[in-house]
Amino acid sequence: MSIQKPFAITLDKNTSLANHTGSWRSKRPVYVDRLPPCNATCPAGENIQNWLFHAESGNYEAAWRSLTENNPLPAIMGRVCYHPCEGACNRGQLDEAVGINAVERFLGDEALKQGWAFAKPVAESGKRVLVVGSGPAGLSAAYHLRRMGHGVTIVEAETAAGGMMRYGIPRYRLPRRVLDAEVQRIVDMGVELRLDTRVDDVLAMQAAEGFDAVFLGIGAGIAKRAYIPAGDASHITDAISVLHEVEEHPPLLGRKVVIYGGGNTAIDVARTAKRLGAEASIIVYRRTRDKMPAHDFEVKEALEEGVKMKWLSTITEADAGNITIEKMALDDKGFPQPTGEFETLAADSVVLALGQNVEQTLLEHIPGLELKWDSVQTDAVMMTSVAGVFAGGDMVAGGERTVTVSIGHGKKAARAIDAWMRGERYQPAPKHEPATFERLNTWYYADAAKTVRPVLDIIRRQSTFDEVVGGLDEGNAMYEARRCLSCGNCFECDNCYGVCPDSAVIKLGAGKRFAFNYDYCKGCGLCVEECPCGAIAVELEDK
Amino acid sequence: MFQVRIHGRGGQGVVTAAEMLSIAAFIKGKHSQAFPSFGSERMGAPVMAFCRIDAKEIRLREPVLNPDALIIQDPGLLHQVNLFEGLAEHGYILINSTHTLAELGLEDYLREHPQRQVCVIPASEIALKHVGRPLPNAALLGGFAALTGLIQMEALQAAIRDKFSGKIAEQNIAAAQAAFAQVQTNTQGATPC
Amino acid sequence: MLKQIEGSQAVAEAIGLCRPEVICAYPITPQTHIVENLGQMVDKGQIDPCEYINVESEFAAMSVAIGASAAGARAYTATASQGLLFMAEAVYNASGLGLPIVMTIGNRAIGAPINIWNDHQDSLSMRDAGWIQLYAETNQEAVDLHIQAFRLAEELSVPVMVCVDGFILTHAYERVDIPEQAQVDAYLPPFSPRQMLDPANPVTIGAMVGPEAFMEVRYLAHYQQMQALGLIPELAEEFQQQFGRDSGGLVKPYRSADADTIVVALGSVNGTIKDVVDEMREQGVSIGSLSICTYRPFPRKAVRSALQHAKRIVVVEKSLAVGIGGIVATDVQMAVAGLHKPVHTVIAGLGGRPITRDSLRKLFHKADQGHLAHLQFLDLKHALVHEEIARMEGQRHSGPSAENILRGMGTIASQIR
Amino acid sequence: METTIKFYQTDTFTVGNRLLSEAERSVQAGMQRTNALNSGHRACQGCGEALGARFAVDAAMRATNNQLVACNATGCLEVFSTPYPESSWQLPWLHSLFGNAAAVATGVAAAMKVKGKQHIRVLAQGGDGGTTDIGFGCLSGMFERNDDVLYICYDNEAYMNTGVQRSSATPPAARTATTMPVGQHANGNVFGKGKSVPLIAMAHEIPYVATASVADLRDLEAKVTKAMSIHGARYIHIHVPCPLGWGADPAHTIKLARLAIESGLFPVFEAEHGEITGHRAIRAQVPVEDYLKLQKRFAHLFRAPKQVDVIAHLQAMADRNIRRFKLLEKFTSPTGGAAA
Repeated sequence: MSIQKPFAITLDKNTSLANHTGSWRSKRPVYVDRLPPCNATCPAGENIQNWLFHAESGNYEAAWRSLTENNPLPAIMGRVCYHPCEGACNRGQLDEAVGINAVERFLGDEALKQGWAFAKPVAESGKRVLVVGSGPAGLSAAYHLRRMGHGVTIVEAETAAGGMMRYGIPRYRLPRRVLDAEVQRIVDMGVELRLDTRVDDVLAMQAAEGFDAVFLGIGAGIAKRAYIPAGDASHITDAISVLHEVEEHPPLLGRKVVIYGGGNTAIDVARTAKRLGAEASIIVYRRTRDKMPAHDFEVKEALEEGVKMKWLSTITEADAGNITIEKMALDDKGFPQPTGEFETLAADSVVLALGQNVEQTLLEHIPGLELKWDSVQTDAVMMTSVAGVFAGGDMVAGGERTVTVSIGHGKKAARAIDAWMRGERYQPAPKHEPATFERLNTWYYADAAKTVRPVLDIIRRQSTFDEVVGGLDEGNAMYEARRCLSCGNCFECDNCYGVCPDSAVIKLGAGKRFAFNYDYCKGCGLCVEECPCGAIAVELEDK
Repeated sequence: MFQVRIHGRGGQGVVTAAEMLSIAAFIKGKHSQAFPSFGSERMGAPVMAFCRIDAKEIRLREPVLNPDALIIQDPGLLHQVNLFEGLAEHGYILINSTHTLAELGLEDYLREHPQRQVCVIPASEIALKHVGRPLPNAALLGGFAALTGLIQMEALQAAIRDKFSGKIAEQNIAAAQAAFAQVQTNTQGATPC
Repeated sequence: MLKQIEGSQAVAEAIGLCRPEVICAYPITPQTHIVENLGQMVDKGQIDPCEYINVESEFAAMSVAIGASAAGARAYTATASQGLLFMAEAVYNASGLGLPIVMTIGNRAIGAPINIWNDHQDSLSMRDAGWIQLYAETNQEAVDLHIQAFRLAEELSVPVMVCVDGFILTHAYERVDIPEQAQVDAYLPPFSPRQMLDPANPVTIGAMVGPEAFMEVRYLAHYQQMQALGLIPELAEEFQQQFGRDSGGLVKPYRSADADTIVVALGSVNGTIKDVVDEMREQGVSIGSLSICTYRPFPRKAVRSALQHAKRIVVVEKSLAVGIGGIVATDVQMAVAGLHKPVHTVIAGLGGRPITRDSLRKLFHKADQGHLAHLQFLDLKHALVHEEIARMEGQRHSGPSAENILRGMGTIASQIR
Repeated sequence: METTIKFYQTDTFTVGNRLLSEAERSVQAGMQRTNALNSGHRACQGCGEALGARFAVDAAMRATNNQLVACNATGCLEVFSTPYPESSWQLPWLHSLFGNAAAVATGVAAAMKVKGKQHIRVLAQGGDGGTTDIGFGCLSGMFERNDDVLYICYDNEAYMNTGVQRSSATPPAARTATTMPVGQHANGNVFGKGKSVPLIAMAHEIPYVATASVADLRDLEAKVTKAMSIHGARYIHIHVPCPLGWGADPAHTIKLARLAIESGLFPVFEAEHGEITGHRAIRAQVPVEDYLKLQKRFAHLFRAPKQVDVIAHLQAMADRNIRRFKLLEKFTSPTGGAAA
């Protein structure tokens, strides 16, 4: 049947496409990528959101590969990272932060379980870099340099690699098989690791072996001491020594141990002492619990295990079998002031956990190396005042001394070294504007509480060095990953595509996101308002 | 052209009577036209129906103003409506009643009218007897056939069967036949029936 | 087949022979018998396939027909009077969309005062609605016009109204020759719509058209309807060849070729007029008549040609354009424009007032003698209206005229005339 | 503990969700969706009706494998989609009049039946004026005959096409061009919401009645899909905010629809054969003020002195809906959607 369409009364389908309603627009939506708070705060510069994205769909290998673009030690980080990302997570304002750290550990463990290896570099650059120290900074630098095709040699004074991860973090937080496996995976990329090799004159070694650049990552392994009047019989030691000794033979601390300090190391020692059989493991700290530098969850775990706390106290004297402490009171400004009130406490040993300094020998052999106090001063891309010498980790001035920060230093330094060796200066990519909570339309996210990680029973926690916090199973990990809001970056929820009254959003296909059809977009802003993750911005039309 | 006007009340089959009359004429090859007095059809209200019969096509659409025959189905109308208006001189008058003309008060009025043209029959009673209900139309048409000779009984029977079916048709035919016989008997006696 | 049947039944049988696919039924006197009969025919399977839909109003009846027709079904409905006015919006819409719906109008007056009897005010109120309007003179013609109407509507994609006088025709038992199905099938092919709602070929029907094209759309509607002036005589001619009857066409002159006075009318009253014409011709009066069968499109040339030799024209119409007079007469006047002939408007038969031979005879004699007024109302009860006018002038705002008139007449339940 | 593996970060609240299986995805998320109402139409920026219409018709298109015809009442949707010489429709579409869409659809359905093409289904659609007011007679007739038509009312709560005049779907206190907040209309519309066509439809005991909103696409699609699986008369009443008529930011169209649901002012429920069979539970109840404040049509209530009584009246309406339709009770809707 042939249709004879009456003039004007009957129209052909789709003819309205000739009417370009885009001309109505006074402002236009544009797709943007914003920096999610997790990524922004990750000292290792992980693209957390991206690896969560892969984990959401159960593609754990892709997630792990995304994760290890920035951090080669996920199984370690999934255990020891203090996860500032979770503190910044926008979901925290909705219900609870996404358990990023738990998912990271799951991925790290999954990689070990599945035996996923790092890819070897596609091509060798012919350049060689000397890395001093096999702590997190050194390993990270070595890993990233190797990925770029450079030859890497790590020198380590100790008999095993890992630095503070091995000699500062107790096994119940980081099982050594995990550490060993993740170190080995880096070595397997073709990184040379020389153990039991102490280097004092690094420039000489560089010259002798013809390294193109040097990265220093020797950490801060010298314990800070404080003057405490003490009798000869008193047993005063430091946290670094205790934690180092534990790796080789159990140190003798006695039945009653007092730890002096309020940081994470103090907690580590107190909990270690408990596991070594101490009846009493008491932390003495000058200020209150909320002022403690130690993370609250660690304090909580320590308390659960029977560690005691003496807040607002300083040790004024140590003798055989006991110590004297003075009660403190906080002044108006929150500083502790002595009260003149004293107390005696039984103590077989006192462990000072007052912080660490950088060993100076190596530094003294580098002429012109600029220091700040005991630490090395670097520029924004981790180069010291000496050209071609880069540094990272705990030895570098400024910033927190954590494993995660060190890994970040190693990565940044590796990029800077790579550029430097090509005669360039590393320019980090400009960061996107932040994806703040206000930019989200959280209505779209399903209600979902955070997963609670399994915890070892208390008896075993008090008597063994078994790992305290368990991992997530696959279901939990996927669930947790799916709690991610994908702040600031399109996760292809199709909302913009769906809510456009003018069908002016083009769906480009899975993984390819969307595009605006500005021929028809009237600029109503519905897509912007209804984008759950704040990945659409509004720009004024230039008219 | 022969024109008939039927008076009655709604529900008495006045219109049907006119229609059956027209069908009976049609069956005999005549042109005929039957139509009602176009009222809103309410039970009990006075109604009229008309029928024209002719040998040629009937084009006329006016109501029957000058009937050649009147059929009065309900004598109760005699004193309410001017039933005889326009009746042709020597026109036929067929009244359904158990009473005589005198009893109906028409004796003086119809004194000048040819007596053979006037007939009163108890059509409702005949209908009650044969049909079981006092619907006098078929019986009156039987009487009309006998009185005027304008339609034949067999055509009337066919017309009744056209409008009714089965047992009801046969009962109405019986009533028509009874009335036909009664009128024929009476008119042969040359007395007002 | 010759039958002695009621007009409504005959029309219903004719519709049935046309194989309508969707019938919309809503009761209104005097068309009700038509849709009642059709309902029974559908129930008995005599029209099959067919959807018979009892709608909730005339507006819905035409709307359902619009939907059905746009979807490619042959659609039919019937109405009258208030019903036609209630569907008026849809009546215009059906023609605007070019949907070949056929509708029977059982012509009836329009209130207030409410009146169920015959005149032409209803269909004439829709004369500009874009429908073709055909007026039946007899029930035979009503039957034949419906068969032609479907063919006409579908060939032009224009809806057609067949106007049949309420009661006078719809309720009259008379002789009608009902054609055989095969004859009708040969004359009326299956509906092949000009356009259709079809998922295989989706189109948008019923667009909004602005000042830039509306004039053109309306012009084309006019042009399309004017095509009927050529097609209607052809279809009537073809009908005559196949059915042996002269039915339909544009106009039907009767003894008018040499007549000084020609009476023009629509519909069944032409029968009575012809009887009077015959009577007066026998008396030597030079009179004839012209029945307008196709009123829309108005066959101006045919009317002019039929009237050009007359000395005077008397339009007897069952309608009143309050404030000016005749409706049909106005069109007739246009047809004879420039011929300088008096066109007399006679308003007659409003609300079922019988148009009698007596009255027509007097009227036509008066016309023949040249004494007819330009506008007059046949059988108007002058004394009554004069009395009412006088009373109205005496005291204004005195209530509805209709009630006062009835009071003045004394309430008479059933009058012969 | 939640069921873990089945949890999706946005569940089904967003239009799409890459984590759902193909079968569970919304029509609107698909690259193959019909866009039955295509680009280039002349609806206002942020038009809820344009959005709701594409949602609904696309879903019906999928449910019928594109064997669908639409009949449209006069109104915004008709005017903005088909101004000569441009049509936005991709399906056979017929506009007749303002008040007859339901009857026209009946006619189309009858034609399909008589032509043996019953697989071609019929959709009628109109605004609240064309449905609750002028088209109400035809709608009721279609219901009563149980014709095989799905009628969809896009309710934007006034006559927007003609310039925002009150309809019988206009809520109390709303300012419209015929209920300006002056004189006897000092508080805007005096009456309002006294005529629930969904409940009236239910009184016809037709096979399926539902309300839906552009704020809950899944629910809307599920209802249209379900409606198309049923034969006979069906009615879906979709709440579609109008930025122009409501005096709202065009970007707030869905937000307003959502607040209407979450406040209880627009109850989302479904019914079969006159019995309520499901409702969409409120997720996070909000006071009606949250909804009213975003709209200039209610601005007069918030000018000093604040019309506390009127706002309380509107809150009471919402509360009544919440009680009547059990909106705070979780309910697993038979059609799924976001109710669970």
